[in-house]
Amino acid sequence: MTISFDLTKNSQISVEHYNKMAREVMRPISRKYDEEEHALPVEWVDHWWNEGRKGAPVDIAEATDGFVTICIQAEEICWGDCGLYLRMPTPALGGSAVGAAGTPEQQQRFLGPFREDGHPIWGAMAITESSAGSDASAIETTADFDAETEEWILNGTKIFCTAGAQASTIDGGLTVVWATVDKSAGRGGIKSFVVPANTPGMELIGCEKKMGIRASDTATLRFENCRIPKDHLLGNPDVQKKSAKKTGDKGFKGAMATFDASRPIVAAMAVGVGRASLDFLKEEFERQGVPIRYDAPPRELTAFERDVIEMEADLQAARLLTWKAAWMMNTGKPNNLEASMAKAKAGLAVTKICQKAVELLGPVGYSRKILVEKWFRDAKINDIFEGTQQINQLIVARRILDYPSAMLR
Amino acid sequence: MTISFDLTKNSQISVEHYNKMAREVMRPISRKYDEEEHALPVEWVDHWWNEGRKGAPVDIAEATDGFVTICIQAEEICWGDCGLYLRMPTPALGGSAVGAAGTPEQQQRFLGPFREDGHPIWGAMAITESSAGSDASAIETTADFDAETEEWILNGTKIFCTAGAQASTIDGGLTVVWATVDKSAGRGGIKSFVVPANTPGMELIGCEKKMGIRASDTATLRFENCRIPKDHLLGNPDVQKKSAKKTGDKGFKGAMATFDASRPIVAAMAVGVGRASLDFLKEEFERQGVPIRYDAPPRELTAFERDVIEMEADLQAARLLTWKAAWMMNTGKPNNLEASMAKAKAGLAVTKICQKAVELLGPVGYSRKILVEKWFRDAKINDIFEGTQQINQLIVARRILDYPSAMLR
Amino acid sequence: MIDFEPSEEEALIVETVHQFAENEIRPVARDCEEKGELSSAVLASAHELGLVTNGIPEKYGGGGEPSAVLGCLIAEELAWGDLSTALGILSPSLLAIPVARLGDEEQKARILPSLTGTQFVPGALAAVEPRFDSDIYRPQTKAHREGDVYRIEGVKCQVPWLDGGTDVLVFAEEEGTTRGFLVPRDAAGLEAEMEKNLGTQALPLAEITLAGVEVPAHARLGGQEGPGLEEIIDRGRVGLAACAVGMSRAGLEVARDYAKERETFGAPIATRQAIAFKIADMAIEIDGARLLAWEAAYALDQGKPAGRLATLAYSQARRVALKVADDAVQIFGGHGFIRDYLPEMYLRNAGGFISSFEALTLV
Amino acid sequence: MIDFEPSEEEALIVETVHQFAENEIRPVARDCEEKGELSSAVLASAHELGLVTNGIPEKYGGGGEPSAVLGCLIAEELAWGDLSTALGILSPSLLAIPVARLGDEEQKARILPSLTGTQFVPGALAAVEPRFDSDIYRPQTKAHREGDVYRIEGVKCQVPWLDGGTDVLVFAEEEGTTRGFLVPRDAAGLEAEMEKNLGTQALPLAEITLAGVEVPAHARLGGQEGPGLEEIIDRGRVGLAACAVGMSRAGLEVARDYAKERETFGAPIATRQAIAFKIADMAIEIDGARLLAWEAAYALDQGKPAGRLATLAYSQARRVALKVADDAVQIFGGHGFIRDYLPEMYLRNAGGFISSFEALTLV
Repeated sequence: MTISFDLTKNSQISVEHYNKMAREVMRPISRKYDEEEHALPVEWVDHWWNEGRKGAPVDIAEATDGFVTICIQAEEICWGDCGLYLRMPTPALGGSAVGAAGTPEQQQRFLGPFREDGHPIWGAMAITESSAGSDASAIETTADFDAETEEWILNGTKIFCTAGAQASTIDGGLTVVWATVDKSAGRGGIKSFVVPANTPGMELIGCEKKMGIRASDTATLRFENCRIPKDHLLGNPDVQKKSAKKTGDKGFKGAMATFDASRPIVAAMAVGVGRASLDFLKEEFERQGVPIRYDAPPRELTAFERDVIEMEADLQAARLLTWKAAWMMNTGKPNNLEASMAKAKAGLAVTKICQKAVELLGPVGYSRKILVEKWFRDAKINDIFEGTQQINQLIVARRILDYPSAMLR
Repeated sequence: MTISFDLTKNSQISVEHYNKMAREVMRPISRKYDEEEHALPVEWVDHWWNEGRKGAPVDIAEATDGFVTICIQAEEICWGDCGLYLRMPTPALGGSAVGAAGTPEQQQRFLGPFREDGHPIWGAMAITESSAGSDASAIETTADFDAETEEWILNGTKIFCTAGAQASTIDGGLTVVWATVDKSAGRGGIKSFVVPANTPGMELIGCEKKMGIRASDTATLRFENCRIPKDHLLGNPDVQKKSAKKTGDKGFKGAMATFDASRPIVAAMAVGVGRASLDFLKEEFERQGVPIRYDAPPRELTAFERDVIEMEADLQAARLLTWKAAWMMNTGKPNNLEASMAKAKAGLAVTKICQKAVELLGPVGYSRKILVEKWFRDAKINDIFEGTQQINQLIVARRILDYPSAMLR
Repeated sequence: MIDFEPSEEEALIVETVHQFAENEIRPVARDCEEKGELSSAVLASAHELGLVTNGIPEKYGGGGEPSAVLGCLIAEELAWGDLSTALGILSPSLLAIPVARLGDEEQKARILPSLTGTQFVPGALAAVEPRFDSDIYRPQTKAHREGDVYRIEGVKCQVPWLDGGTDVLVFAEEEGTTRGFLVPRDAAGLEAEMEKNLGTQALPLAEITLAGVEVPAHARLGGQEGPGLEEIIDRGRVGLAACAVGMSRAGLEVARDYAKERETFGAPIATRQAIAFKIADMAIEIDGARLLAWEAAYALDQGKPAGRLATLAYSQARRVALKVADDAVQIFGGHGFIRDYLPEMYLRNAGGFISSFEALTLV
Repeated sequence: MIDFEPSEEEALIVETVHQFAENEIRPVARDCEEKGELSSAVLASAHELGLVTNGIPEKYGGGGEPSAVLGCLIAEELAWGDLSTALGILSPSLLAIPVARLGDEEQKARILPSLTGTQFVPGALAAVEPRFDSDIYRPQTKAHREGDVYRIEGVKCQVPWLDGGTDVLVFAEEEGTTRGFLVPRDAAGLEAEMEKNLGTQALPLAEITLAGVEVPAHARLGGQEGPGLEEIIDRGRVGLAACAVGMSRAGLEVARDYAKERETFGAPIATRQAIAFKIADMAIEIDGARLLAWEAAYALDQGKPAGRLATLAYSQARRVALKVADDAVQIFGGHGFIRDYLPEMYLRNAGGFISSFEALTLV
């Protein structure tokens, strides 16, 4: 092993593959599904289901960059359209949760259908509650075990479920719901459950009207005596109410660990949006005869040029932090710190880059004629979801200071 | 009354008077007393004592801008040299404390000498302790009352006493010491005491070696069974240990209120330092044929120009906030919020302005051949003393949120 | 003498406008934004308050000598209610102030009384151009004298385009100098296309194309000897700074209230320093920007050169508008991204302040 | 394949240099700064570690092919110990790298072996000029060919001026192109005046005036066909970025330790979000800047165009250096202003990063 910034051949193939898809399939419909909020982007859904999910034409005998390649894929697709990315028929975060907490049998059972033929299906994760926000341990949705029927009974309301509309209503889809089996056990009582689409008792209340990523369905789901089989609890099937306290918050911590895997991807999404803005900006300047001089004399350096150089540096720093957090997963190193660093940096840097792009383009940037204003709106979610800027700073600070969470809130 | 940004004739006279003094008396010795750390700047001390303290040749029959004029004076003198300003033979913060908490008799007794002939004398305030920092309520210096001799006995060590070396060792000077008469009473036990120069038991331990304002003596003073007469306790002379709890923290709050008067002045000092940098920068650019275009076409605006425009805007915002906080004192309005706003803004803005000036001047800015690097060093103290940036943000936040200090720390 | 207190008369007006903003504007603000149109009832109601006549001499039915300081106070309160609505309500000033200050007698007599009738009549100013380097001082729109007429060629954007028949004041370059031309909306060769933008979606803005539009020679603002338009541009910058301050104040207030209400880990998020310090910064920066706007307005009122101060105020206010709106969204967390709450609208509107709003209202 | 892990050999070197920085450099850092001179014992000791030979081919007694990535790793650790000392220790590279990469045979044979002897021998590069618009790419110092000699006129500043007899590599413009010239320190017409600066006071820097200095034609780096110096400038920018990262890391660490120790209101200040978040930001920005420096260094090692990446790394690192140092001072509060603690030194040194350090070390 030695320091290297060369992508493998396979990663380069992925870049080209997904960038082409972004340019040819996504960009042409980007504005349309921003305007038609919540409408199902059928062109894109079908394309992904029929073609996209096959993956890039990589040579499986050759080396890959592992999780870094997944970040590259997310960056390229979100360079195309971040909202559409979130509307792809995939297991999404629900899949991450099943992958992280489910048994091999559960993984096969729940995720298998996403690899099969048939109509497109979606996965989602339901964590947030209106009174809990980033404080996942304050979850109030309950899961009670009915020993007679051997079923879990879910009650509660979840908000901000990305892809929740499709996942809850299209047969074959699934939603992973976080609920407590014992409130008195605190974090230890929190478990995750797989709820198949159209399970009675799960109701799609509606989707949020959002500033950006309007192609994405951000759903509110209500669970009212929603019954699911015992073996839909992810992980050890014998967990019941009584044992919650004994198991401690291992389950919760395990669930939180899925964020260590998802945050680099979310960071890569942010980088994709930021790069979209920056690429457009530089191309527009070039078209207008204002190329960026990386070595302009100090007294001649324009404010535009310096802004672009700083934007590029910030974007690249965010990208490299993201790749580093992903690369650590390849090597099996714990990346909790690095994942939060990447997410915090990317969320903030990309929000600022997209805001700056609007500023530098003047009235053109403000107009809906081009997509820069859309990226301004889309970018901001990256500084909010999967842990706000503040939450990620907290995690980083705790790690650097070696403080438990009780010491720093 | 109506909104007006016109200085009175008298303020204009003050501006010219103190600016001339700054240019002709202070600037020529500015570098010298930066290099000769702690040396007494005799030229300046004598000038102030013999000429400066007479004040500007204003027409006392005409209107003034009240406290705003005092801010203007501080700005002009600190435009000259902020370190020398702090070394002036005046009652300084000790005077503010006597003015705010002392009885009329005490004010006459302690401050009178500063208006008389004789050799130059200094006043100082001693609050900070090494373990207390910005947390004034954690003061550990004690004041015990000896009923037999009717004396207060001070014990403790104070750091960061501006002008403390002169104030404690030149006969006629005074140091106002904050000490607790009853630790169990918390803030309620904290009182302020006037200790004349050379009082036995008060020892000058030394002066700090500092990044900037090196002409200023930042002293450490030790009090070891330092006895002062009963009537050197500022305010009600009957306060004794037993009554501390009863009086609550009124005395402490009163003492803290002196900051409402001093913070605008400290903010004005900051503005003076910042303006020194900005003036130099603009004059240098002008000399080099690079004038600032306030309406340059966006694609031609240089990074220099935009920086200077933003620096000017920040400086002027800081100045106006400062004047507003001072003006409120003229009209008797409580200005606790505004004083902290001005201090927070000025401390931060001016630090950044002076840093930016070094940056924009390149190697010239880094060199000790000119004073810009000195202002970089001097400026930073403004973001620290009289309440750090963080303390002032806390005060502002508590006011805006209407939270008591216990809610927000 | 330095004084930061509005006169009693001004304070009374501020109070009235604030009540109006609170009771009539704010309640419909979100709805207008979603529908993409202003409330005509609110416009009419605002007209009754007589907010525009500030800029129009009594002779023409106005309120006498204009005061840019008062203009700032009014704009701040209106924008506190809603930015789009404020810009709509104040649009008559886009015509009234230039004509009253720089117009010749014929222009004043023709235009000013039409703005002070019983009905709300909007104004329109075409200053910005749809280019990334749009430069209000140096338009690419050209006016060329041909005998008794001017022929105008160019494209303008972000032109307020409320229902009404008043002329549009178009900034165009005539032999190296920027001039204003009063162009009828139905002039041959003038085409308007309604814009869709990042924010201020309730405010009707148009991109107008002037393809060989002909206007008579006396359509030039101020006639043959009309002065330049620098002062008008300064008034636009100060006006926008005041609006930015007003919107930012609203952002601070909603963020403050939310932060005090919203609890995590058993305490309101306002008790966390990261949130509380953001709120403190917002308050400090808003007040600083407000004072800069006032100072520039005061210079205008005193007839002193205000260009530098207007630039400082505008430069500061646009940065503050973005920072405050962004912080408000961040304080709202996930809800900051949702259109049921106000911060996301403030953030989108802030995109206008940083990019292009320079001549959308005048004080 | 993307990989962020130094090789085992590199890791070993990093560990060795870190121990050296911790045990020998850091303990004398403050003292050197106050005295205004480097420790010659530390320089000699560093020389024994063989840190410079990285840039010198084996043929001339060096360590073989230079690696800019390894140069970054070493520079970071040294600057973590102390910036002035790091720049002193690495000064031979200012001569070694340009001569090894661009020099002709005669120049290599004359200069390189002198740097790899048993004694520490410093190098000197004169790239920056004492003007506010100093532009390393476009020096105002001019070299003019007159028969067999070049006549050089100009003023340079921030030239490392440690005791030693090596030539100074002077950047000067020759017919529109920036070239390097090897100028003996005792050349007639060359005068050096020691500088006093805001920071890095232990590092001897000189302002040198070249008044009609004559050097033989073969003193031009690379002889008649010598290439341009862009790559050298890139190596300077990356080297400084690595130093900025090292110093910033030190700043983070002292601030972190202080924040955990210092209590107010009954709790360590590190438990306050305002402080904790500053520390988090420092960590994030430092790691980001480090990776940018590595990436640019990697491009140099691969022989790819590195100009843009070097600019990005340098642009980011200088901002980070200032922000981290300023935050460290702020976290220390009053003690941050006192010369008994390290942050004030870091802040003054940061003034060099933001203003002028561009060619004080090469990787």
